[in-house]
Amino acid sequence: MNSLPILKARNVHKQFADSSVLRGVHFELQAGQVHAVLGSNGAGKSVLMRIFSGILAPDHGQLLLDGKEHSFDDAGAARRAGIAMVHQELSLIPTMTVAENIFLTRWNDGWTRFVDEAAMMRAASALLARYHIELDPWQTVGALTRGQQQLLEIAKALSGKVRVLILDEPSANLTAAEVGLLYRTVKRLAAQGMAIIYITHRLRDVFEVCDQLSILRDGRIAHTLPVAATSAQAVLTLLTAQLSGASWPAVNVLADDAAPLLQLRQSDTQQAALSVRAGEIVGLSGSGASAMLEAIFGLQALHGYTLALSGKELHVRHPSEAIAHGLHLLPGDRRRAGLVLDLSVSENILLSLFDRLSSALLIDDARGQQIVTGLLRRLGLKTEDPGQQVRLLSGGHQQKVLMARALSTEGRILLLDEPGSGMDVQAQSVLWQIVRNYAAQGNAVLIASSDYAMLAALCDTCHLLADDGIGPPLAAATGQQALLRALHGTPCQP
Amino acid sequence: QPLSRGPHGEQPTPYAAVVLKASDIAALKRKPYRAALVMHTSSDFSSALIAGARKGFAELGISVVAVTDAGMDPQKQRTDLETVMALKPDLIVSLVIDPVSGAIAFRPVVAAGVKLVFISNVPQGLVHGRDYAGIVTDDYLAMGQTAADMLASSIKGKGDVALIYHAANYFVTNQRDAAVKQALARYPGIRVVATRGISNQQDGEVIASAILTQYPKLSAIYAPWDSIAEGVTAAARAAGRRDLKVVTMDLGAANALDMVKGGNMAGIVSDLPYEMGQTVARMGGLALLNRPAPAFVTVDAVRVDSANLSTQWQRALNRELPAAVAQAIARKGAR
Amino acid sequence: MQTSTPAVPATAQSRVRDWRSMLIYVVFAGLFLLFAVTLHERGFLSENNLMNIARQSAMIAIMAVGMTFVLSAAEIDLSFGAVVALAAVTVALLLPYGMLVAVAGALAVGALCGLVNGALVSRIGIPSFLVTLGTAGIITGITRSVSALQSVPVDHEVFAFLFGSGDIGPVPVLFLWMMLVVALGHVVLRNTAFGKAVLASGGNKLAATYAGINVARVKMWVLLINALLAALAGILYAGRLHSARYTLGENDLMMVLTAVIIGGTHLFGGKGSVAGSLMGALIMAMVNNGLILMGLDIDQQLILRGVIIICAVTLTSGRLRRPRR
Amino acid sequence: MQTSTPAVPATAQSRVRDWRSMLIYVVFAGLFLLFAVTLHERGFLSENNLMNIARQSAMIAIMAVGMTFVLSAAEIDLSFGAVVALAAVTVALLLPYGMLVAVAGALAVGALCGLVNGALVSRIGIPSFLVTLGTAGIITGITRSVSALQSVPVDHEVFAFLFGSGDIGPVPVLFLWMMLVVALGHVVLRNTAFGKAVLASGGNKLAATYAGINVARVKMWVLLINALLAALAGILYAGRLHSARYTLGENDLMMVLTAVIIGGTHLFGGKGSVAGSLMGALIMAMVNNGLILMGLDIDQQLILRGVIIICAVTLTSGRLRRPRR
Ligand SMILES: Nc1ncnc2c1ncn2[C@@H]1O[C@H](COP(=O)(O)OP(=O)(O)OP(=O)(O)O)[C@@H](O)[C@H]1O
Ligand SMILES: Nc1ncnc2c1ncn2[C@@H]1O[C@H](COP(=O)(O)OP(=O)(O)OP(=O)(O)O)[C@@H](O)[C@H]1O
Ligand SMILES: [Mg+2]
Ligand SMILES: [Mg+2]
Repeated sequence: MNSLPILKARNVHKQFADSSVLRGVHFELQAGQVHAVLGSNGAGKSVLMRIFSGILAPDHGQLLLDGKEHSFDDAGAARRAGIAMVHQELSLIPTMTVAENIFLTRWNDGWTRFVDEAAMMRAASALLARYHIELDPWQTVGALTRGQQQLLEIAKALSGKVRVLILDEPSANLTAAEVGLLYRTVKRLAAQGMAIIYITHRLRDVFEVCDQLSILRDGRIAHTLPVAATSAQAVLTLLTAQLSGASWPAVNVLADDAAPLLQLRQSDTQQAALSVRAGEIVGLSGSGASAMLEAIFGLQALHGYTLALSGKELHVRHPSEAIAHGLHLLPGDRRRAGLVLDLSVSENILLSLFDRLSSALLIDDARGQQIVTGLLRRLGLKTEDPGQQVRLLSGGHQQKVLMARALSTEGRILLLDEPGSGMDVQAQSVLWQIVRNYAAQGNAVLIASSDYAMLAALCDTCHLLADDGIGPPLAAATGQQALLRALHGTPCQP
Repeated sequence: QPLSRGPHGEQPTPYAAVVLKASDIAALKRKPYRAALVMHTSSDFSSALIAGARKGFAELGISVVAVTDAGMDPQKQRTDLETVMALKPDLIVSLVIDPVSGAIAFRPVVAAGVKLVFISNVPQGLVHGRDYAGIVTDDYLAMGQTAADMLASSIKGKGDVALIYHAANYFVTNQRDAAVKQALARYPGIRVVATRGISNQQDGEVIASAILTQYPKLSAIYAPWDSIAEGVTAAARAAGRRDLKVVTMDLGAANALDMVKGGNMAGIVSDLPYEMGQTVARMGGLALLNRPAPAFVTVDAVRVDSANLSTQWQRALNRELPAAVAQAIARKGAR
Repeated sequence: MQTSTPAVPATAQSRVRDWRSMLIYVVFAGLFLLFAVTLHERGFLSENNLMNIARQSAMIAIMAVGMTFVLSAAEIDLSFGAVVALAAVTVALLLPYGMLVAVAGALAVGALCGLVNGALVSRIGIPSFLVTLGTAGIITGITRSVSALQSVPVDHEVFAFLFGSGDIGPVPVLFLWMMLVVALGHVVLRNTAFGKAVLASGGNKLAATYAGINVARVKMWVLLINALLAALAGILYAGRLHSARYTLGENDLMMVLTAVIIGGTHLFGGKGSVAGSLMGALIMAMVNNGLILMGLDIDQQLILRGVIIICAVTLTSGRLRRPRR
Repeated sequence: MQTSTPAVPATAQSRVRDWRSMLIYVVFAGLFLLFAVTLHERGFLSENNLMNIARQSAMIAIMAVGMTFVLSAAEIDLSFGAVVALAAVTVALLLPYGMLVAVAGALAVGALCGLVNGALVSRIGIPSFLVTLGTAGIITGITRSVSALQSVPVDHEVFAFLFGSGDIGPVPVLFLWMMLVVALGHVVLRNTAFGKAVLASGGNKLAATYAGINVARVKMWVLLINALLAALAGILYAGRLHSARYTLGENDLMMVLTAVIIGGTHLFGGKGSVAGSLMGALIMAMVNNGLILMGLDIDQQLILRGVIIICAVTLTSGRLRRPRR
């Protein structure tokens, strides 16, 4: 590049225990550039970013800001140098208000300084307004949706004076509208000369907003090239993602007379608003999709609808009942609702299965391990030690752990909330394959996602969810072409 | 003249009557006897007693191998006892918190032939002479009565009084409190308008304040021991009741000072913990020599007022009056 | 459909929040009325008695302020009762050398304890429960041996007046101390960057660290502050009782924790309210006072106090913990 | 391709993990050696004294097992000392009507307490700290009044033998009880679905719910189990002391919490080890025993115990909490 890079990494190494994650990363970031960083799950993207933002210290190698060498001894230092990061796992204080979270970084300096609540609220609303984020500064963060929290994280990152903005998979589980907002914001910031690192697994993001892309592999930056000079296909090859060419088993919806495995009926007029037959994959999109899945799964009241499984109406009061009826839910919020970080990978996978695994009273560990290894292989996650803490897994790997749990109970109905979030291209194609086969075995899948394209590619039917309830079924295109296009994220109309 | 009677009605023997002949002392010094003190808790009282005992044992060439504090917990006291037994002592001195469970706890000790001297009371079922050498105690009945008398005289024999009593199962305090109540009954002019239990010595002020608001015409309060009395006088100060009289047990510097400066503290009844300690040692000596020892030995209950304070203080605790108190007395003398 | 409402709209939100945190005042008022009605001819409402309650809540409140900071930061301090006693004994022993020396000395001792706790927790990273349990033993041991288990008299009118015994007009000095500490604490926790840092560290340690908040330093400071307030409490005890002894504060821990938690501070951090703790202290003091005025014996007092606590918190925090969503 | 980039390889990871949880045994061994060397001519190693330590740790361990479950589920139970006393008094009072009646009665009483705690915590959702603080007062009040503060004698050889006093050969029955309870507890927490549910609920309540675990029921059960074990402890106290009184268990709470937390269980839930708690209990008992054998006076004992605790945990949990970097 011509001009002097704002941020430059030279030969950065990082090792945990005896697995070396980064083995000599060289990286350059220009002002006004939106630089996509791609790479498979566990490649070390987040670790590298945590090093840039002063949270982790590199084992060796240098960071240069404007050509001058820097080493940050904590996040505060990096922040003061103008590096702000939006973490993959959201890092907000649930008990504090939106405004208090936005200014979180301010609370460290000048402890004796007074906080003028009113001014803070004003500044917060101003900031939110500037980036068109509709949030009430007074609101307690605990009550926000995942998407809102994601946007809040970005606002928080932008609260100070920022020269380098690091976004670690910001588009994961945002609604289409929110993604649009994200794109516009990023473009605007770049235009104002801010340097942005944008980590993602959605090629669509890359082609929408990024002008440079780097691929992290084997602990090094394998390729760096301008986005303009490449194509989705090319990038896929660079990622060496072998998208399984195997065509999906034909959608084999069972004879209509068989009652749908899962059905939502208008509670007033017993009309079916949504039904999933054996072998079907149904998509659900729009605000409240996640809430709808949770309601079906017995986590909250199901307003306006009644649930019928294989024709039998029933009222699910608790997930345990739902699971007993053969349902399982892959939650949309990995950290908050999904993982028990203190437990190991295999414990997290088997969490819903333990009481069934108990021969006599004791857990049959051998069988447990079999199941775990089986599921992990199916999902293409070979962590050599299922006994390690799930906390230490990369975001995408953690997502696979949750998918494994959802499959573990071998129920006939899967409720998936943004199942692909955080998974790399390869992993996603594996995932869709799994979902397909699962359905093909005569099971039912209901997917809530804001990624229309993916839905269109994967589902037999889709429903849009609006304030007036569940919309009519839309027949959706299927087949690998659509799926690939979906993965590229190029919009595809049913 | 001691008033208290032993657990089996034994006649009290004054502590001065417990003596060792020079020959006995020599005999004791010849052997390396080991003694252990298994106490109930720690307080100014118990440390004065322990000091006395250490002194006494030293004079007899008996070494003290362990001192334990059960924190008023019989179960802890039992484990303490078990632990101490590992040191193979020849003599154990103990203030038994709970005579009922004590009965079992001390069975193996007796079986092991370890000599026993008890303070204040004795585990159920143990027989004097066979199982244990004797009891040394403060004359709790006398203490109670003396307290009552001081209370009465401080208010000229007439008026409303309140009693705060130790609302816990603890022999010594229970005996003392009961004695106070009985003795007061013999004063026609005195009405006990309130009796309030206390289970935690920090609550002295809270309870006293409440009593004072409820009985504004109250003229005196009895507090079961010094730390509580400090709370009571604080409450009196807060309520602006300079005229209220307070009487308590056990010498404590703060109360003594208040008394000298003519505050609310009208009088203090004390036992002689240091003497108790030394007596315990002599009893132990007799026991180790297989001499008959008196079953029930008492130390005097002394009536302490500002006049005799310094002498009695020295006598009870075997240490100088705290400087602050001494100065206060001097100032008073000057005036 | 409405399950989906992204998040309760602003106003509602805040309203809910306020309404919740208001409950503690309601409970206080309710209990006050209860006692006022049942005990008025037993002198509950007498000016004297209200003064008693004020005075007794003052001590609890002062200690509760420190504990509010500690719990808000998701730490705990079991050693502060021990610090109370040590500071009291120190001030009493040093008074002969002058009031300032004595007070300064006691505060210094408190600060030292706080620093030791803080260092062990934040530098070596031992759970504060174990650290403060250990230091509690050490400090108590020291107090017992410097005071030889004796009560140390306080013979200094000015000191006694300023620290606990005096009244200015009808107002006990103690009450002023409480007002000062509570006001300060309230402002610091609510309206300073430090306060926010405390709540952030307690609410989500990782997030706080990512935001560049020096969590270790925060923990250090809350333990220091708590120890200093414990020392102040010890000084006030000495001034009030005109004496100091090693047993002071030994039973205050539970009382204070209860006051703080009833006041709406979370035992596991992230949420704390000094005003709430004040309410908690007032409630505890009022209940103790009321139960004694009723003339109940200890057993009945214990039972009734338990019942009252449970009823009170059923109201204040009852549904709060209902499995979210 | 490396979709499968091995998350930190097995070996390393687990080695680290094991090494950590091993430390508690190292500490135990270290202390034991220390005492063995310094105190051997004071009878520390005498078979009798080792029996003492075994017997004394037994009571702590039994109570610690229950508390391990409670803390693992991110709850706390301040009432269990009170339950100990109530159960002890109950069994002693009922013995005249036969041993079975008495034991059953005491356990029933314990179960009742546990159910009340559980219901208030899981149904109404009051923080267990406040619930159990309240019930502790209520239960103690009841115990005091049913026993009229008197200690109730236990005069029943068989009962006394079976519950706490007897020895089978050289082995104290108490020790067998401990072994039974600890073994059971260990297996249940580690190798049953319930155990996993407890840890999950304590680690991340919401995630546990999503995984189909009935968190409310879990909390109910841990409090019930703890109360039952407290009742058992009370029964054993009664058998061991041949009497029961209202003060039993009053000083055990801190001791037990310490044992459990030293053992590596997290105060805030998610992590728990019964074996660790057993080690903790042994360490506490051994230290008490050793300090007395040293012939130290009480102040020195307090100080030294504090120092030992801090040193011990510096080793075991020292670096665990160091800001990950
Ligand atoms: N603190 C840690 N201790 C041990 N291993 C770690 C730690 N943090 C990360 N790792 C390991 O480093 C590797 C890279 O993790 P990282 O989170 O950077 O992957 P990533 O590229 O962000 O993947 P994803 O796309 O899934 O987020 C993973 O194998 C992870 O297990
Ligand atoms: N055997 C005894 N003879 C005379 N007085 C005693 C005896 N044992 C204790 N006392 C005194 O009786 C009072 C109550 O004793 P107790 O040990 O119950 O007090 P406590 O509540 O434990 O407080 P402390 O911490 O001072 O022991 C104390 O003043 C104590 O000094
Ligand atoms: Mg990542
Ligand atoms: Mg005591």
